[in-house]
Amino acid sequence: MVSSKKNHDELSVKERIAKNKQSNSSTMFVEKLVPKLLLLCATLSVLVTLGILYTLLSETFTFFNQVSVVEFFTTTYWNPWRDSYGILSLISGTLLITITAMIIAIPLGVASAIFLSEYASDKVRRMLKPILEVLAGIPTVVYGFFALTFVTPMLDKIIPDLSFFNALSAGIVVGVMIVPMVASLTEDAMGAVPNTLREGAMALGSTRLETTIKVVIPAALSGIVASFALAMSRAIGETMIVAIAAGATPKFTLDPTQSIQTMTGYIVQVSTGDVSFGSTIYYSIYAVGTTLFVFTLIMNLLAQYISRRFREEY
Amino acid sequence: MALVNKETVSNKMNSRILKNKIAKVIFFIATIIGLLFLGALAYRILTQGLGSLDMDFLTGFTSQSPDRAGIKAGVIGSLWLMSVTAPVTLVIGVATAIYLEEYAKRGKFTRFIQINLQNLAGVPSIVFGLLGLTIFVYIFKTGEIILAGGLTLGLLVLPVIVVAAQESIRSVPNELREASYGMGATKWQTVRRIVLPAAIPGILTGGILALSRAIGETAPLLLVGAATAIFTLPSSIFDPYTAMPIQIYSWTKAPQPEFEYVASAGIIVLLVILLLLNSIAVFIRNKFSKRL
Amino acid sequence: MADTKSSVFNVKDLNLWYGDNQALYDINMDIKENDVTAIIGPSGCGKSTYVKTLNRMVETVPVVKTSGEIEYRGKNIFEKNYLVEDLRTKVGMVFQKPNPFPKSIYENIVYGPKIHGIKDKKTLDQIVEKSLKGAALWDEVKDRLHENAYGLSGGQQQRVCIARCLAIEPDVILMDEPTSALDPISTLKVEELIQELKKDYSIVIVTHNMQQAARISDKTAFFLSGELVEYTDTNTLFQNPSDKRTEDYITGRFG
Amino acid sequence: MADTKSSVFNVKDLNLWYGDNQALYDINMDIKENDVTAIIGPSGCGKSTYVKTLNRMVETVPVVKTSGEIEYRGKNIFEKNYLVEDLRTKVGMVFQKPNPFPKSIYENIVYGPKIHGIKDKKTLDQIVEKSLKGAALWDEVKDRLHENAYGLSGGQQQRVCIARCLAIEPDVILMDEPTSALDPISTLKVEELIQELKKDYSIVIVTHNMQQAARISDKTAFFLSGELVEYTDTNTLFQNPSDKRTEDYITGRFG
Amino acid sequence: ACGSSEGEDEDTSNGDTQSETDGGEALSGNVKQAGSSTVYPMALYIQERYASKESDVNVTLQSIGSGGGFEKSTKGEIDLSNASRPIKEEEKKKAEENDVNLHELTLAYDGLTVAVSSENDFVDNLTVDQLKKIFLDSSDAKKWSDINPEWPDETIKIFAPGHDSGTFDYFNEVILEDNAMREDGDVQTSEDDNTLVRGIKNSEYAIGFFGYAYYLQNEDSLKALGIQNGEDAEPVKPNHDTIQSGEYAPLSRPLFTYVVESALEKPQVYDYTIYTLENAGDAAKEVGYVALPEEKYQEQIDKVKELAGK
Ligand SMILES: Nc1ncnc2c1ncn2[C@@H]1O[C@H](COP(=O)(O)OP(=O)(O)OP(=O)(O)O)[C@@H](O)[C@H]1O
Ligand SMILES: Nc1ncnc2c1ncn2[C@@H]1O[C@H](COP(=O)(O)OP(=O)(O)OP(=O)(O)O)[C@@H](O)[C@H]1O
Ligand SMILES: [Mg+2]
Ligand SMILES: [Mg+2]
Ligand SMILES: O=P([O-])([O-])[O-]
Repeated sequence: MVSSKKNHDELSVKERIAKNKQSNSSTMFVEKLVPKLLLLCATLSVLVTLGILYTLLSETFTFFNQVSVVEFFTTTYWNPWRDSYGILSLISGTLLITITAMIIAIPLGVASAIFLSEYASDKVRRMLKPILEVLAGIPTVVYGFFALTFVTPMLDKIIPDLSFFNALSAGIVVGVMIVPMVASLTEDAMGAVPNTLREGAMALGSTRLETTIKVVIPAALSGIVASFALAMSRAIGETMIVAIAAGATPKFTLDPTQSIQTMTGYIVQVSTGDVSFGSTIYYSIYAVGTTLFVFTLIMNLLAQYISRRFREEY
Repeated sequence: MALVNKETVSNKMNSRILKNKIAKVIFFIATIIGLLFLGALAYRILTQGLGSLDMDFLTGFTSQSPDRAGIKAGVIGSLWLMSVTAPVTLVIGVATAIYLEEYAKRGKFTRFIQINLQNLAGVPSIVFGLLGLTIFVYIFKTGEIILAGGLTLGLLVLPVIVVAAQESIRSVPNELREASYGMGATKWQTVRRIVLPAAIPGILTGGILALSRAIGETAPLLLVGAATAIFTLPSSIFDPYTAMPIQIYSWTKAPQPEFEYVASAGIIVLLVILLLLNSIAVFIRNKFSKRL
Repeated sequence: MADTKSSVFNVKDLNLWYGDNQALYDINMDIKENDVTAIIGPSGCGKSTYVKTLNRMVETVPVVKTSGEIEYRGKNIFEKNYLVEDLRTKVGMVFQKPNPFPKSIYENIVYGPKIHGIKDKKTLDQIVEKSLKGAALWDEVKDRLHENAYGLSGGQQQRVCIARCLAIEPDVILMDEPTSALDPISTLKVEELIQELKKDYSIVIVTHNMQQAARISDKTAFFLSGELVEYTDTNTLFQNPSDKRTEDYITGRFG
Repeated sequence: MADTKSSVFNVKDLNLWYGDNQALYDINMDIKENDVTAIIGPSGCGKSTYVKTLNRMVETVPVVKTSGEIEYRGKNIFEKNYLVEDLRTKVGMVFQKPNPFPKSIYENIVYGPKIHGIKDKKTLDQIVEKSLKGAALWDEVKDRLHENAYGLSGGQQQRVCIARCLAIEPDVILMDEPTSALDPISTLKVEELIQELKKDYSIVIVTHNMQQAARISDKTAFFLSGELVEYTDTNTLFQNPSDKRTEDYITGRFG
Repeated sequence: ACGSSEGEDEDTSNGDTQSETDGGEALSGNVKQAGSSTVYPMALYIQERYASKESDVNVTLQSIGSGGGFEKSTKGEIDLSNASRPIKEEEKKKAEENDVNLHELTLAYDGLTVAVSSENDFVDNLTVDQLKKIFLDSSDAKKWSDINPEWPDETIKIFAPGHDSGTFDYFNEVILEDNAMREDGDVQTSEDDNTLVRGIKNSEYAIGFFGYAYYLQNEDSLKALGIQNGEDAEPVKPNHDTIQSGEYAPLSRPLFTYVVESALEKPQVYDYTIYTLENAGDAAKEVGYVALPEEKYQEQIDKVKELAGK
């Protein structure tokens, strides 16, 4: 019933298209195939996760056939070469680094975010922010080298008892490294607070400081706290800085001037020395890896939970 | 009845304003501390490293002697690694992003993939090293070759690219898709001819940033076995290799103290390359961001 | 008089929901060949939803559900094996906000022919000229066909979109407030163009501007809260509406 | 008659620029004590800009530059050592979109008193009651003072904002289209409230609704493209405008 | 490129460019070498030189400790495994299980050096017994004053090679007589000798041990201790002569590389092995170890040729 229309032109695009349509089953084939290929790629990320879980868990399982789980998680002496696997000392080392790092990163990060988001003019912000972000892009091996050859000698002048390899120096540098992360996530959270709230506060005669502390930060709190959790996860997983500057002496201590070892540091130490495939020590790096993975996963999930659960509607 | 005592209010005014001023200075100083640290780092590395940084350093292999050591193998090795990492992650990452943004129904499965990606982004790089070690070196017995290192880094930065590509695809205005569908275009035609070209600058920017992350990674490569000393350049992805950060790390461990300067020179090269990559990313972003 | 023309669309008992919200209620409407059919009504009454249903563009919103039938040239477009791509090739659409692709003018026009498999350079050149002439834009842009379409003014961009639509020689053109983002002069040009296009195409146009509807359309449909209140000759509707609500609306009592 | 009242604001030759765009031109205007002064004019004419200049809130936009003087109670607010915080404590403001803090109603009201150093629980309680009563909201919310203000309706939220403003006992209250986001009933309530507040406060209100201006204000200023076209008694302005443009605007010929 | 050409200059000046064993045809392929960090500087020196001769052969070198090297070589994963101690019985057994034959080659002599920071002004010499007291797990001496009452009342910080290290094994064997070494919070172990050097350098009350080469490179900041082998013996400090003569006892030791015999079938591995022996003397001198007598190298070359059937 398609009445032939009035375009009696030299080229009837319409007819051509209709003809192409009939012969073109390949377009439809592609149309069906593409989503499947894309889905396959999307599934890969899940496969990677499964791969991680599989490698970690299967070797960890073997490890716990040789070493008691209870001993692993409750004792504090770590010396695999003497069959002593008390991961608490590695965990305490990791925590020491993380705490030190957070003591640096939270105040500096939040203060920078406040300055950039509430005080700085557009021009200053546009200038400072990228520079600050450079800090996040510096390879960790560079930081490690800097911690060992610059920060430690400096600290040594202030703290005479400082051990050459120590948690303090590494922790400080890890902290500086994650400042941009805290700063930019906090700034994002503060940026999401609508300007009308600021105006409301300022119109009551608030100073910038009062507006920030009493209105903006409470309103952005969930985002800010989530950024802390993410930053902690990052500090827990940091490897090169601690491997280079924090030492390799597993120790159950909370004294940051001491040489310690973190979970990541242990994995590097063993795997770059020698992974004698199949020995208990070999499996131990997976057990430590799993513990590390669980720690960071908890922090990440916590961050997501906080920002979802406590998301403010303005 | 005035409940608000005007007197108290105006008495307090000055101290409040002073507090605000002091706070501003404190916040400024806190911001600057990060920059000062960066400055100290740059100064230290430059003063230590510039002396060793010359043509010979750029074109030479490592050496037992600090005067002769060069970073060529590291630079070339890193480039080779990227030749594996870049295409693999770009293709898979962009495909994943297209799937999530354009095809997936907003259901449980999509949310699952999304959350999974978020968490994957937070997995410590050394755990990816363990993954690479187990999968490539032990299970597939690839040996310690570029392919294994490149794929490991690829998996590591995959979430970064996916997120960047997703954002970029999301920012393509819906009107363009509608226009294309309105012409009778199929979904894939629309994605390929309209959405992707419009999203490409954002994807590239994200991709470059992800690559610069990959280039600086050390820990996973230590695990999958980059060589510390090598005097030949790889000729295929099945060859052994070293990479810039590995080379730098090995110099920080060399016996002679002079290697500290060599390491600094290596760091300069690495940082310059990263800076270049980032400038390209910024350039792309600025060049194309005006368009849409 | 118009009833002797053959129907392009036969809409029968059309209902449409966005999730749980019903946006269209029991629409019945015949759209005739070579008519300009105007759709008017207050904001949110379902005008856009309705025209987007005619080429099933509304389905890009995932939560949409429909019931009823729309026959295009006698075939129900909601039937399972009806190819939407095919429908949309024949039923072109122009949108409220000009939405050229971020490509050159030339690339914008040949986009449709290309995806439909026309690759011959000469044919494409001819199509570009013909479509731009059809959209009354040829003289203004013929020297800068390879410049980005974003460099054009809003009115020119809208005409590029119309030309892009003409390039695949559709049967019907749907227009959703095509002039609402344009200045008065561009609006005039597009209105003149619609009068011109009417000779070759059937046109359905959504407009919030009653003067425009009165000026350019043959038939007008008045929608209110998702219902089709009145649908008749434009003159009749504006001069002698049979429904009180129509009268209230066209006399400006609400909307 | 009103000229015997003393002035709150004396605006002299005020010019204001956003970057290079001038938004206000040579404004001269006296605002009297205990008057309701309405500011009307078409969208974009500078109404919001103008009232925000009166408490220097406009300076939160970094590119703003001004020239001229605004004297508040005889002192030029642009003077170097003039404390904006002080000015804003005395010149309160209510915004177009209700913007309560995401805190309890109680916390919203005591925010101002607290930052100004009032800590005594009993005084604060009294302030809350008084302010909410002043904002005609006390009866509606007295049983849920510690619930989040976001749980209230739009109209109630706006009255919370007014109460918040009253809590620090300002001298002047600026209102920028305080009812434009509200439904008719809430609007009525706020209008009644303004009539009430007038006894104790000087009020400057921006509105796009001329009926509203006519209903509630003593004096009206008509702005057009950044200029103050006419400023006189409300009755005079609406019934006997002296400027052609004012007449055109109030009779609906544009805007 | 400059680095290698300099290497070539030295080559010609030393006049030992003779190893055109394979008829001058350019070689290619991989040679994988891993193991002792003590041998590492020597191996690196040789590898660097070799690269300018056979630029198509891919030699890789990893410093993972003697134990780490054996771990790989006994499985045939690498071609050459460097070691600062002889192969252990259990490693031999493992190699047999995997059908791998390892052939021992001696490259140089090393004096395992016990060092303190140059800031340390109270110790110069230690007896073997004192070493035991410091390093033995069973000893309860934790402070310097526990060793000698005149020394400061400060904790002894120990920097020792890790468990995969041949140096550790050797020290453990000859000084501690295979009793366990201390490993607690004051002991930092690392496969990476430079970590040890750095650690000792920077703390006045630290002590540690590693290969002589690592000491020599850091002579300014370290102090090598004289070792009294017995209560009445004279303290002997490590240096070229005392190591060569064996007077520096009991800590003088040979350094090895173990070649996987079957790998010698690969021409590039064979060529590299020969080259290593030909240049080991120079390498030892260059990095601070003591070369073997020339004929010792020649004997080993002949043996390798025989093994490879040439
Ligand atoms: N994507 C969507 N999802 C959910 N509801 C929608 C969506 N688009 C439109 N609606 C709803 O459907 C109803 C009709 O909307 P529609 O856009 O068709 O109105 P309209 O007449 O075109 O209005 P306007 O003149 O403002 O363009 C409205 O109530 C609207 O809220
Ligand atoms: N933050 C700003 N930056 C730059 N220009 C601005 C800004 N705010 C307003 N303007 C400009 O200043 C002029 C006056 O704007 P203003 O918001 O004061 O108008 P208005 O009369 O309040 O309009 P409306 O009735 O729409 O609220 C306008 O041309 C506007 O574009
Ligand atoms: Mg619409
Ligand atoms: Mg306004
Ligand atoms: O690295 P080592 O020489 O101590 O095995």
